[in-house]
Amino acid sequence: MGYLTATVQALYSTLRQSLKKPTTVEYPKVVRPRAARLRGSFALLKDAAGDENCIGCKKCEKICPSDVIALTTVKKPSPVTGKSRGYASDFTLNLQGCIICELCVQVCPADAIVMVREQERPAFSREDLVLTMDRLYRNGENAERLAWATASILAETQDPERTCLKK
Amino acid sequence: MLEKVSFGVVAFALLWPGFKVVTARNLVHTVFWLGLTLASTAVLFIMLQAPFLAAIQLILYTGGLLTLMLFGVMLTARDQGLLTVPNASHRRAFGGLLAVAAFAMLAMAITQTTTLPASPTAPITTQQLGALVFTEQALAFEVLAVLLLAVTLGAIVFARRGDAGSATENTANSIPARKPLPAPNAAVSQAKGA
Amino acid sequence: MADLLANPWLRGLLQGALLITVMMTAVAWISWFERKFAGRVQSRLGPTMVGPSGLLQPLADALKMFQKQELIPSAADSLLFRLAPPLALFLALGGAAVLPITQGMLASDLDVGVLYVLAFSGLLAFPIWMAGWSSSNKYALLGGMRMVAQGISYEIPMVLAALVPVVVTGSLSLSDIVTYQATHHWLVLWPPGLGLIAFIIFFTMALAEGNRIPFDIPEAESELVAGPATEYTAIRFGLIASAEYVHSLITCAFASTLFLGGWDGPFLPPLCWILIKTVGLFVLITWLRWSLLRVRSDQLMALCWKYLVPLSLGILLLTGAFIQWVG
Amino acid sequence: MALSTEPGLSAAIGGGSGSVSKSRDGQAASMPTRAFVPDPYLDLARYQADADLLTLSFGPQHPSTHGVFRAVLYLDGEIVVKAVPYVGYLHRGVEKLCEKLSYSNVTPILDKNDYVSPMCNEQAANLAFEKLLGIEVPLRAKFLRTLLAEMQRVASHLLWLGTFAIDLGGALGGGTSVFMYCFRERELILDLFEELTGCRFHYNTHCIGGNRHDIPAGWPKLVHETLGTIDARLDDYLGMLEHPIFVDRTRGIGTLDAELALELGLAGPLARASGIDHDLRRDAPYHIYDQLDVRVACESGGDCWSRYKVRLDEMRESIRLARLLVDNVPAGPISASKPLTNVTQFKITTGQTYVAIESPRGELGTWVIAGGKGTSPLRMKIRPPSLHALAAVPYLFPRYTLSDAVAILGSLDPIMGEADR
Repeated sequence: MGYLTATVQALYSTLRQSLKKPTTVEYPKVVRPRAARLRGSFALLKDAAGDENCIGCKKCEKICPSDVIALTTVKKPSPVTGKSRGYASDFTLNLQGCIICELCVQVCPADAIVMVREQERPAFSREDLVLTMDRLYRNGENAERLAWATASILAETQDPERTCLKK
Repeated sequence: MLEKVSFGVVAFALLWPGFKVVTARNLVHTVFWLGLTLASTAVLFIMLQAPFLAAIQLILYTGGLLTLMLFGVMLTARDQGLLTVPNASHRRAFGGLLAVAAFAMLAMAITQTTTLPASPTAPITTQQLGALVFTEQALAFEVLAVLLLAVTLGAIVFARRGDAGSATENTANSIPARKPLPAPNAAVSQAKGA
Repeated sequence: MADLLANPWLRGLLQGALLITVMMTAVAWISWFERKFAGRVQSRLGPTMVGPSGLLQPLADALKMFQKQELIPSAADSLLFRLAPPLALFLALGGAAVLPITQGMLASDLDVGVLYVLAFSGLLAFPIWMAGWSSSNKYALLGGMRMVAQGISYEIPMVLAALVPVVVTGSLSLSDIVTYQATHHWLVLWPPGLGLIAFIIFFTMALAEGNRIPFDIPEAESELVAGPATEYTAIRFGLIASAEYVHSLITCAFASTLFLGGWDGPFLPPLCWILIKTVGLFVLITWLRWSLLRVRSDQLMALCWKYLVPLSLGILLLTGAFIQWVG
Repeated sequence: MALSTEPGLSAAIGGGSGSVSKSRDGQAASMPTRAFVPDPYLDLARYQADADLLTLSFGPQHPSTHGVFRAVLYLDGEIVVKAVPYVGYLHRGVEKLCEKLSYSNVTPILDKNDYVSPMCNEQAANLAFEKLLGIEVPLRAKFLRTLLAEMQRVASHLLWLGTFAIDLGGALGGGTSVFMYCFRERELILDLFEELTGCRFHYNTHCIGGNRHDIPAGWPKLVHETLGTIDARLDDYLGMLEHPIFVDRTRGIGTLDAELALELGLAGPLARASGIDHDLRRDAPYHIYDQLDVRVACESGGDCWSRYKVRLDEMRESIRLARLLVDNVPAGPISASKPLTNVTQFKITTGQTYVAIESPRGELGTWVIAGGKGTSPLRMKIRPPSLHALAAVPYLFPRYTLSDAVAILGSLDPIMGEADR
């Protein structure tokens, strides 16, 4: 008897759940709003004058826990200011091994590498998941897509001297 | 015409599996072929306008008996029931002799009863059968029931002897032959004491 | 043409083909319904991509099943492995032949319709066991053994419960039983109380027979991967899966014929009523499936042998007494 | 054994085991001493091994082994006679990898250990590093860490509840319904984590000295609402789950008593379900647990039902704690150390430490030996609660059926990522 009443109760319970709005969405058609801080993929930024931010310091390459960043540095005059400084002549980020830990963003002294909120789509070949320098700069062109964090914002958040924060 | 063809088909479906039952080397295959034979018999009953018998044939023989045979095979045979049938030549000869004798007996019986009609003129209804079972044949029916009960009890006794203990009940007292599995801590504390 | 139809063999063949087509089509959309229903229960959307609200999903599934490569394990028993799925579907479909859909609309009005359906559905354990044994896979073998063990447990209370309508109406013919219900009472209500208990027992055991949760012990995905169907691929897997649906559907139709008055009902035409009852019972089965957990094998057997067999014997006895003294 | 070094543990054992001293001195002498019995069920002499027993390789590719766990089961019919667990199918060499990575890089790698509660992995490692470096984490970060740990506990237990229901109810049945509901709720928590850290799963939000991400505007309110929703929704479908079938399948199944639990080094919900009233949050507080009144859930049955009950109570308690915490996060900095600018920013040349926290699965310990060049650990050992839980498999499976074995394994809640590391 207990089984019968409990079964009826279970049926009632599932019925109530089934009357609720479904929580899933049809993903490719409907995309849920992305969090401001969402780490999806990567981008390299240029400054307002169109000069590349990256100074080729290789800090991101060194900190990367899974060794997916490779860059070569070249010293050349800036096309905008004309001053000679470091540049990345080649920058690749292999998303196949990336663990999206945001450490490269954190250590960048020039706020050059940041993350975008959209993930790279799955690809048919391995090469398609390697972000080349071109793709990274293209990712950075649309400011809407960029995630919240840059190195300076993260540094400001973590500043131990920072006291006046509201609750 | 069509009736004869269909009878031929059913007869073949009865005889060929029957042949395979004898020749199959694998017990499970034997059971399978036997199932086909019994099912074909049921079809024959339907053709004889005895649907009740056909249904009973399906339920009891094809359903029940086969299940029991499966149990037998699975419980006795090692290596997943792949027990092969012994196939020595003298056994073959003996079996063949037996088969010929049985066939001769059957053939004699069939040839001597010439008056048997192909099918009863008025089909026997289920009610008639029921009445028959519970009046004229009541004694045979009851004796059979007692026999089956005895068989069931015997099966239980045999099965219990081999019981290794079950999840829901402690069989420690009922099986003297095998000692029960120790509770986790009994084993540990035994070792501790030793 | 009329001559040909007069021949009972050819007519049977035609009727069989028609019945199979109807059943398989019904099963396709029933499976769509079940997936959609499960989606709603689980706060999901269910199939949406193929056709409007996923209505063509069964077609896509069937197409996929047909074109997949079929793998037969090298250690499998080739003959039984290949034969089991079609045999399962055959036995599942077989029961449909005697189900009265409306007055006079049934493939074959056997005198012993009840026994016939019970025989066919009882035999279903056999091909499932064949599938499990022949796969040469231990999970499949365990599943097959569970199926057989479960089979002999649920069969007896189920048959005894199905005998209650037989005792009341005094006939083994399904159309007679429905006619009785149309003229007297629905047998779920008559004999009062006993009919309801018999119906509940029958329905519970039908769940066990159809491998439906809470009794889907033979295929228990979380324990035995997929039970007897573990090694099956492509269309043979599809056959096993559709056999289960066919069987569930037929059991629902059978239960509504035995207990719920079959085609009988006010206002609507008889065809509508049998459909409403069958689909209603199937919805209940589906609903139960997505609401309950699975019981253990020995718990099912304890339920069958310790409680339901005595209970169903008792109600059968009481029904006999009721018929004898009350009417 | 790591547990035996914890003071007060032996005294925490509930009644029923009279041989255990009740003193609170925590000395090793008061611990029950027993010879370790590697395999108490190796009693195959009663069987003709090849004829009577069915050897079943349960896993690593099996739907309910929670990943890639493998156990060889010796079945007599359906009853397990002997179970031999094998782990290591998910071994990634994390501990060795940590020796190659600098201290700041270890955190994101450890996220993948217990992939159901990554926050706790991060906390365990960073607490150890901070202890070695002598860094005192600011109060706001402590609150934040505690809050995240409690939310993670809710999320982790929700996933456990869902998978346990699947184990009992099948992938095509009512179990999946509960699973989906639990995942729906868990997603809400992951959404909150996403708002905070930018990731749903592998957060890398803790760093040496504090946290990397501060609470965004409006987040506390969301936490409040979400946890309230989860609390309410749990009632909705627990009525459905706690069907007599569920009770029958769990009560009295897989009984693990306190003595054996201690012997195997179990902690956390498993030990508490067996009557060991021990919780690091209360007994060896870290973060700000010393300021919190943690009500420790404890049952005495030791069976699957008790484990279910303990985890459920814990979930409710964690919801309560998290809602309490989120209202009281103080203002201030969230990190005590300078933001990371360099791989080799943190250097520890000498010393070693063991730090344990109460992860959703039990005592998650990190043992670090510093040395070498000082930029990365010389040796790092992680004590995963799941590995110890799996040690109970040979003791718990026998005598029960295959169906029960699945339920028992589910109730142990092993995460192979951390068991194999």
